[in-house]
Amino acid sequence: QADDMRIAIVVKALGIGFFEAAAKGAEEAATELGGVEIIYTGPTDTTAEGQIEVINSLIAQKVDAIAISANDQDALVPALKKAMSRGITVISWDSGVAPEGRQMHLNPSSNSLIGNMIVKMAADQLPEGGDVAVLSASATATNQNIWIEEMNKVVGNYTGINVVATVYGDDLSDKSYREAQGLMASHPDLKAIIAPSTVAIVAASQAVSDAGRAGEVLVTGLGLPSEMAGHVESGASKSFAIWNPIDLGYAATMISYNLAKGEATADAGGEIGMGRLGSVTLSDTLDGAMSDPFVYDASNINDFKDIF
Amino acid sequence: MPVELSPVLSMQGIVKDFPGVRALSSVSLELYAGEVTALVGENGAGKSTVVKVLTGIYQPDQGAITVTGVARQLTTPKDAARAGITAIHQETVLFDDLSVAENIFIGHAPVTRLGLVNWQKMNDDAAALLERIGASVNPKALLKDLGIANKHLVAIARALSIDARVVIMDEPTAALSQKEIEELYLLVEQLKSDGKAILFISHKFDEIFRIADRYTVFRDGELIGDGLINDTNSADLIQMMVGRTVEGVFPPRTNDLGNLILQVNNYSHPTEFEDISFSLNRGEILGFYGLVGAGRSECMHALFGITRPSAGHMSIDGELVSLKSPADAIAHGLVYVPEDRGKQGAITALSIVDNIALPSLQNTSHKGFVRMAHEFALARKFTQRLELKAAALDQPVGELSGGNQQKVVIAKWLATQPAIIILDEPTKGIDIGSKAAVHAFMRELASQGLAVIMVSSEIPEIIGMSDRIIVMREGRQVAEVGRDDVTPEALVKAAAGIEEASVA
Amino acid sequence: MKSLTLSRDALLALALIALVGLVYLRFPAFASPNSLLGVFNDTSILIILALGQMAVILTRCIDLSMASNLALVGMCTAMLNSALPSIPIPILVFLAMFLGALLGSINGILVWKLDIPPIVVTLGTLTIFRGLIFLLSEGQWVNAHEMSPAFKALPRLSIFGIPALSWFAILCIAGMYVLLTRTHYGRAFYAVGGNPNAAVYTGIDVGRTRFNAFVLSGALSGIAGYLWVSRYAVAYVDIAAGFELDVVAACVIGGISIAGGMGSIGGAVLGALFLGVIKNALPVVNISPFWQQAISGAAIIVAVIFNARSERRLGRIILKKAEQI
Amino acid sequence: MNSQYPNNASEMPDRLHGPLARMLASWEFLLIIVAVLIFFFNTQASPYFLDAWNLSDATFNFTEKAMIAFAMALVIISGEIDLSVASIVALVSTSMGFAVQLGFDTPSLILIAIAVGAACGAFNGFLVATMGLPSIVVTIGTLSLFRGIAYIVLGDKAYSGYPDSFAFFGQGYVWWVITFEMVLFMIIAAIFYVLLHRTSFGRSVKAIGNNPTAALFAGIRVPRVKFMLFVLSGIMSAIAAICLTSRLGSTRPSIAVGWELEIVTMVVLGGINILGGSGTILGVFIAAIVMGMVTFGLGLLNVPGIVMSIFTGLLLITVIALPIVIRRARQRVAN
Ligand SMILES: Nc1ncnc2c1ncn2[C@@H]1O[C@H](COP(=O)(O)OP(=O)(O)OP(=O)(O)O)[C@@H](O)[C@H]1O
Ligand SMILES: Nc1ncnc2c1ncn2[C@@H]1O[C@H](COP(=O)(O)OP(=O)(O)OP(=O)(O)O)[C@@H](O)[C@H]1O
Ligand SMILES: [Mg+2]
Ligand SMILES: [Mg+2]
Repeated sequence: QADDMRIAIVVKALGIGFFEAAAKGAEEAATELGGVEIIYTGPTDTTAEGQIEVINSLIAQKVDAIAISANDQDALVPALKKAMSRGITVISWDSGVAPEGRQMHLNPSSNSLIGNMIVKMAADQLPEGGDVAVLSASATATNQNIWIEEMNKVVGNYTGINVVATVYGDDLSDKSYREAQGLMASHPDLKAIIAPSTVAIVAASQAVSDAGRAGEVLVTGLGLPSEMAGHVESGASKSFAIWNPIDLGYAATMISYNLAKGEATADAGGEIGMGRLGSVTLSDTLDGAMSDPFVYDASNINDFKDIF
Repeated sequence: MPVELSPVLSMQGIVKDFPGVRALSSVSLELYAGEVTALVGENGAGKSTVVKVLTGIYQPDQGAITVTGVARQLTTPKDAARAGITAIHQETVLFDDLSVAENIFIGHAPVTRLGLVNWQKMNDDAAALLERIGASVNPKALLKDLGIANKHLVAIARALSIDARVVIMDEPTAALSQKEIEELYLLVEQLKSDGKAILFISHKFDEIFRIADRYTVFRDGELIGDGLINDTNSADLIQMMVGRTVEGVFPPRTNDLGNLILQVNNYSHPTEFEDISFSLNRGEILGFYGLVGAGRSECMHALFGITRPSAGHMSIDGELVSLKSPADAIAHGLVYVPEDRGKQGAITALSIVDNIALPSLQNTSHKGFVRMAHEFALARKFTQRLELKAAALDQPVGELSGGNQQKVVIAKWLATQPAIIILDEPTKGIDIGSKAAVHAFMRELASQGLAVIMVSSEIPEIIGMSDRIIVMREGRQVAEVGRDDVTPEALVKAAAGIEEASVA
Repeated sequence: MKSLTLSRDALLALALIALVGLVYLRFPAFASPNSLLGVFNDTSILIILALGQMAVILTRCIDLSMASNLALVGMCTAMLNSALPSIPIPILVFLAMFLGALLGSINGILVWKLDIPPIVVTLGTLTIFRGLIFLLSEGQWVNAHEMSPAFKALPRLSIFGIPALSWFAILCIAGMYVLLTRTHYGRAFYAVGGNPNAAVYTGIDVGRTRFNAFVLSGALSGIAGYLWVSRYAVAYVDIAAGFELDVVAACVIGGISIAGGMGSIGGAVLGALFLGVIKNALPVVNISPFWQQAISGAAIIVAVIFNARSERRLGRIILKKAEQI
Repeated sequence: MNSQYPNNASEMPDRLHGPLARMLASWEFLLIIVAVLIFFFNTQASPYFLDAWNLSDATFNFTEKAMIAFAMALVIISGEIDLSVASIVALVSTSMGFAVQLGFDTPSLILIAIAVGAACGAFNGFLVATMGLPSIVVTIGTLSLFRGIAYIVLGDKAYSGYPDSFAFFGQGYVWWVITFEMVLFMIIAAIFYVLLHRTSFGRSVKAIGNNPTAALFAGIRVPRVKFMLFVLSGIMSAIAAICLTSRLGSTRPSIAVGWELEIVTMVVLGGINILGGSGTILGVFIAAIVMGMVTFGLGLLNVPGIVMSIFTGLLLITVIALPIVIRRARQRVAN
């Protein structure tokens, strides 16, 4: 084998723009490090069983490290434990695995910052307050639920903002679209839809435009500039946030490399280097945050829409 | 009287092979305008195969077909229709969920100028056609709402809706009552006078001699002989068909009746039959006569536990029994040989041995596990008795001819060693040679103490075989007569409801 | 029997009205004409697919590959549009239909020429088509801003106050009605499904008729493919995944006999609308989305039981007495 | 006499062909050839394939599905189909998770699982066998219903915290690389082999699949047999659910989604006639291994699952089509 280290980047499902961008970052890290082969893989639908099959074949290939964005925080634990027992470095990133199934978890940002950001973006556009609703991905997505929880903690700080419903689009565009329609129908005074999922935010924007209510019902949340550019232009969405997925893939690769090489260990309070991004400090539950979420709006979206 | 002309249709040197069987080996057949040619032969002789070759359903492996002197390739049923050949097939080939008119015209329905189906004209044409054959059927009615006789008339109307030179009828009277058969004969006369060439397939010699002008005999896929009906007699025909002479008489009863085994009292069903009561002794053959549709089969189904009676009770060997399923009936030694061989009798994809062992699994298996050797022994024993013709015991039943399938079905029931056996139309579609064997066998079973109920629509058979006869009409028991004081006329009258009182 | 079909469709229509009425009690705005038009519009794609599935089921076959066909055609048209935005949309719609028909003809050929059971064929092509989308797109999405405005505008175009998406469905319904009731092609579907054996004897080519049905369902899936991606303005591998079962369910609820040969256009449309109303009503009446699946399941079972009851044949009536009842 | 029929019934042999000829003409023989080819291809394609531990891990790809496939095979042979199996897995897993929250121990969890699986199967069986409804439609309905109930119970939550002893079913090893699941799979295969091919129950199933009316007339209690088959299918789904839940250590309502079509594919690939009436357990056994090897081999090459599905789809169609094409070609040559 030409490369002396193989790092597997396992994603929730192949073909999602966000993860494709992360894969670019991983390749960037591999080039920088030299002698690293990236195996970018994942199931084609967002299921835990699919990821387990992928993990099993990675174990069989005796890769050096697995960095995974999990579809289910519990179900992957036995498979990942097995990987660790065969000497493979395992970390999770983006969407986490329960602590016993990984050495550390890399949050793209801190959950409380994200939770705050998604409601703040809505509140900034609604000085007088009003009804807002949450359109999430699948009801089982770990990270979505944590952000919504964090958001609900701080929503009281924004006067007049009133969360009237939380619905699930299952990361399917047709279902998300229909749920968004349902929200507008059942809450005539709805002022904003907060969609902390890249699929849901696109579908919600489309539903709002189709209903002829662009600008009236604001869509915000977490989305990719490439997918949202059109909707910012149409006015359905004024602003949305996301961390840089390229950086995230880059950081996950760097951390995996350092752990697998033995150049760092995952201990509470310890630091692990992330190349050009500095280093991450681990909490008691062995997770750390990469950086703040970044807000995109009409002023900067054109700079990013062709990148990811 | 027919004039010697060149044939309308002629087949020469036709060969048709099926896996393992040569169904037709170089047969020839000629049909003449205005004449009825009877095609006769034992079961599996290849009669239906000829029909299918002529209607484009099967392609012959060799041979030529000429229609009015022109050589024709009949590769699809459409080709056959275009060549002027139409057929009433042995099986009903109609659509239950479509209307009568559509059943008659499907495939060649009249269209409007836009090429869309013209329902109005189709219904009108259908009405005209039905009137011509004397059927009072609403062309808009759904086929499934018709009785069997009317369905048959629809099949005939369909055959006539194609303006054909050649009309083929494959056992058209097998499922018809005497009255409808008479009407069919009239229609055949009419077609003859219209100058059609008719091929008529039948196992019934009386009707062959009544309506046919010519005959052709097949045996084992080969042409044995043909000629004018006036130059032959039934003994010669049978000789040609079977290759030997056949006893035309029914085997006489030699045994004495045993004790009472089955007693049925006031069996009734909400819609199908009412108040059926009779008794049956060991060693007795009890005939059930009636026109088709009289409800005999339904009554037998109830005795066998397939449907539940709404009133009445039955006892076997003096013990009151309530049969909830055929499995119960078999456990009590009562079995039923159904009349619909294809649907109810044989499992055509399974082998002969599997079919025969099926109702006897209790006996051939051990604690739920099957024992193949026992099954083969059982199958061999009973197929030999019935002189089954097959390549091997593991041959699928579907590959056998109709008559041989019937033998497998009978064998399968005898293998359960029953005390009472109900045979529903046991010789329907069976050739004359096998028929005699079945009759002899029935008699032998009776003399061994088996109680037999035989449902039959054939008067000679019912009179020749039964010790006692029950006549049914419209779901009711209308007469019971002993063997010695029965006449064919009395049976027909009772069955048709003429002078009911004088017969009873 | 004509009256029986009618009454079954009528009963289904009544059930549908009752369902809407129920939602109305909790949320009156749902029953407003605009909202109902919205439901019809939202169900249009399901209706189009159900019509295609109906043709296939009539011939005693089943097409499980419709949703994959839709997704593959959807992805192709979306990619084509983003690569060559100058292709006029009507031509693109025609191409979508043609491509769908082509995919359908693969099913049809396998069923016709090789006699492979339809459920096996379409189970195979279900996965193959889906995989092809991945190979074709390399897993990438086609996003809203990559599609031309005209591409996205067509289904939303309002004609007489009704979106073009709904018009597509209405056109398909009308076309199928003429095809099934007034042409030899359509009547052959009924004949082949009702009694394939008899169809052979009447000179109908059973295999070719089934082939036709698959091509038809493919063409309708193709149209639905374009409509789907343009309506939701996104195309990716998993669109409409699992939708094939919804389509079969719509037909079943609409009383299309799975044994072939029986069913009406009205049934298929009402069956699709029934599912559409449930889907649209649940979020509106604030029933937890987690109940949706169980409710549609129960609806299917009730519909099956109901249809079986009305289809059940009375036995032959022999007794005169019984005939009079 | 031109036909090959013996003139005399007593000369008729038991069987037309000997055991060897029957084996060579059998579906299983074809499947074995396919299996060997795939095995060989895999050894060439990846250096990691021939490794005891890897092969052992690979069995998880198919053992649970195959357990259900055996029961599905019987259901399909009887002329019915059960599309609700994966949803039964989800509902069983959910009820086990529910029971864990109430503090039940491992043996009771197993009992609860089997009971729930059997109840689901009995519900299907009642609708199909007793009420006489078409199974394909009924089980599309229960497919939604059973998983829907799991969603109602669980919503967006998950159950975990299964007892340690519970982990053995999906993660335990009996000896060296031999997993508990693998052993269970073998035992179940053997039981189903005997059930279908050596018992009168199996014979009844075949008869029903070929012609339910004739089977009824032959004294087979058709509704009862069908009912039992659906219950059996429910129980096998429950057993698979136990293994899967134990392997995942947690329950979500989306567990095993889409398995029904994979299982039907496995069964059909195994030579079970989808129209009912014929097929063997050995065929399903080999087909399960073939599908497991295909997915594992492609997985080692990091081929995405969806591209693998192209292979399974093609495999399904070609393996079914091949004998038909060969038979046609042979006929053409013969003529
Ligand atoms: N599809 C088929 N496959 C194999 N063998 C067949 C097939 N159809 C007919 N045969 C065989 O061809 C021979 C002739 O059958 P055919 O049905 O023509 O007989 P038949 O004269 O009509 O008999 P019957 O009086 O019983 O109707 C029989 O041996 C039969 O087993
Ligand atoms: N209305 C009908 N539609 C379809 N098939 C029918 C109809 N009536 C009778 N048959 C069929 O015709 C055949 C012979 O008639 P059938 O057995 O009905 O008479 P029956 O009243 O049951 O009793 P039997 O004629 O034996 O007295 C059977 O195969 C039967 O299924
Ligand atoms: Mg015949
Ligand atoms: Mg009868």
